[in-house]
Amino acid sequence: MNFVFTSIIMFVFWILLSGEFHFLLMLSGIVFSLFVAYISHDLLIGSDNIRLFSTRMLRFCRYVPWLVWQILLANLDLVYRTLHPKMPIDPQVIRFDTALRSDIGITVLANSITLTPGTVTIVANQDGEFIVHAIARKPAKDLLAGEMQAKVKRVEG
Amino acid sequence: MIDLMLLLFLVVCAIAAVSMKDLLSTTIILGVYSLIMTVVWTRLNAVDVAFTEASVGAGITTVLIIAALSRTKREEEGQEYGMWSKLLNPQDLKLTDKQSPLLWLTSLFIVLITGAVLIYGTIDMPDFGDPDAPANIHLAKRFIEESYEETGVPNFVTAILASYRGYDTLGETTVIFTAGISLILLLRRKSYICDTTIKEKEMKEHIVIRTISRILIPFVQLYALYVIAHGELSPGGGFQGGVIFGSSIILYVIAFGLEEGRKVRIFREMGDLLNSTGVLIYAGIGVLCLLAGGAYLEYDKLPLGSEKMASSLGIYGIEIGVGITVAAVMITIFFITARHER
Amino acid sequence: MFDAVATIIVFAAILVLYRVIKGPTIYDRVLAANAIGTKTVVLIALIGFIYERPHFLDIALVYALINFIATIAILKYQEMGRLD
Amino acid sequence: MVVTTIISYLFLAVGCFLIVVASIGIIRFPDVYSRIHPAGKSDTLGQAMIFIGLMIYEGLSFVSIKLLIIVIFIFITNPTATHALVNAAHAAGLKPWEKGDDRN
Repeated sequence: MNFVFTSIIMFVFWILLSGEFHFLLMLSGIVFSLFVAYISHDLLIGSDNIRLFSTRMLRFCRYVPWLVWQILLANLDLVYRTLHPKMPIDPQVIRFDTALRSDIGITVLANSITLTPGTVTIVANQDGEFIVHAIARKPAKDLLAGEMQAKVKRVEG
Repeated sequence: MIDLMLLLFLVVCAIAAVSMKDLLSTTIILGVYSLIMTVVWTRLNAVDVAFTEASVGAGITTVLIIAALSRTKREEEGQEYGMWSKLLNPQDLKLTDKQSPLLWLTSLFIVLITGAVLIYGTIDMPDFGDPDAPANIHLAKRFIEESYEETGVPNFVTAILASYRGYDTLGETTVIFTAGISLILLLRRKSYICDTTIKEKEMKEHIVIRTISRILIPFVQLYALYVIAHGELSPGGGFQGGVIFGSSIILYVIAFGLEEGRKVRIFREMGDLLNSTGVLIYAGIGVLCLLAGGAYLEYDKLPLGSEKMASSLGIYGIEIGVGITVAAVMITIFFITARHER
Repeated sequence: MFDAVATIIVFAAILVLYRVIKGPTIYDRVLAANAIGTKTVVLIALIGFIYERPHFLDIALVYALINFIATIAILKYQEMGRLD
Repeated sequence: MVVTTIISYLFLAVGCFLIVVASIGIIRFPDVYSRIHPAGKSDTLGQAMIFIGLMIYEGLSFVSIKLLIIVIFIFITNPTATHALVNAAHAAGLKPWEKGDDRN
């Protein structure tokens, strides 16, 4: 089942990359997708089942717009801090625990933290323990307030 | 303007790379050098070369040099050599017996003379991009105008490499194969003990890197195969595709550890076989051409539809052969150099 | 326009080169090298558009993937002293 | 036609600006941990902005799909590389710079 799913994703990726519809290239596309799915089908989906994987993907898509907005805010903040002649930064390291346990959940949260205002993930481990470097006090407080964790938790399900 | 800035960049990089003492820093700077070199190639419109530089120079060379570093020492040892490091750190300027001023001056003299001779040699060369240069009058014209008619391959770099210069490419593939075999003979050892306690700690800490690598690897692999298959239409081909495929396996090993990589991903037993399979496919297609009544590697004599079709399919076949060899040899080299016996 | 953007990005890359050479730690160098990598991806795509040869995008895509692998390799070596 | 070109130039300009700011940040900030912020965020977004600008310029075609693929890859790999970098620095025991320390 994983195998079929992976080969379909791979074939779609092939068509997007290729944009050519010769007989020969389509045939090689099918063969190569099957080959990649054969050697790597346990990688893409991992230990999850497909149902969980696809629902998570859908919920993730709903999470993206909020993330993009946060990324824009992050950059405005950073531009201000970089170009301000006095460079108003006050770095600090914070740690906190989350209820996340799955690989995907932790990865999404870690990368979201890295992309959003004033914070970068230093350590994220399997027990949901995070260490984060914040560039000033306010971003640290915002992160500890926990809005993002709740949203990611909803993605994880 | 851009060209001048890029040139400046390259010169600074080169000087910095020579004057660093920490070899890891030098590796990083060489990676940067290679990045900029790719931009220069694209500026010159040499897409295939740029592609090779991108996949080989910046990516896999860095990884392989680091694998080699992990077997040797990281710091440069012994006396200060080279004047750049002295100019940068004047307090190190201590001349020993070995570096008496006379010796120093002599070597400077020799280098200057050689440089002058080389520059003198270039005076007779045609100007850069001169349309009347001998290389541009006969050969290039024919390749550009007639290669599609003669080989059925739109990308004429691929046409030249695989068809007009088919023997050279066969030679290159064999050289890569030979390098892999030599390394196997020189460095492979049987014993390997894995320290599992480190592995478990790593497993917990590096969860993000692992998850992302896991998701990325299938896409990298499919992309590599796409590059091989589209070598005839767009830049790329067997060589670049093979390197990218090799890098995907290398990424797996770096993220998950060698033991894991060997258990899941075939390559201990299959590796040796695959190393030679590629060359076999390449040479075998040549032999098939002989059997079909043509010369060695004369693809259009293959009994596969029209001449153009046959030629195109033959070239596709050897691209796959090159790809298999390159991928397998890269993986073999990485596995052998990165592995530590304890 | 594309030319101007490309020139500015090369300029930015030269700024970052200072950090690659100066350091002080190896992490600064990796960080700066990575930043130059991202600029290179942009440059290649832009040059592709200047010459109107979209095939250049394949190279940009290779970089987006390969740069990541090299970075991970350097960091793992720095941390563990080995790659296996 | 003209409108899309203007919009795409706008994106290019913003992306360009962000990349330059990121470079300045990488030079100006006091230690690895704070330099990570411009390198991880502004660079990623600046790059994405330029690619989006090119996408708008190109219109809907396989070229812009490829650009989109590049953007997605960048958004996956760049933060991960950033995270790997700070993680390694942290494991090596590098102390973050704090307010009041010397700047250099």
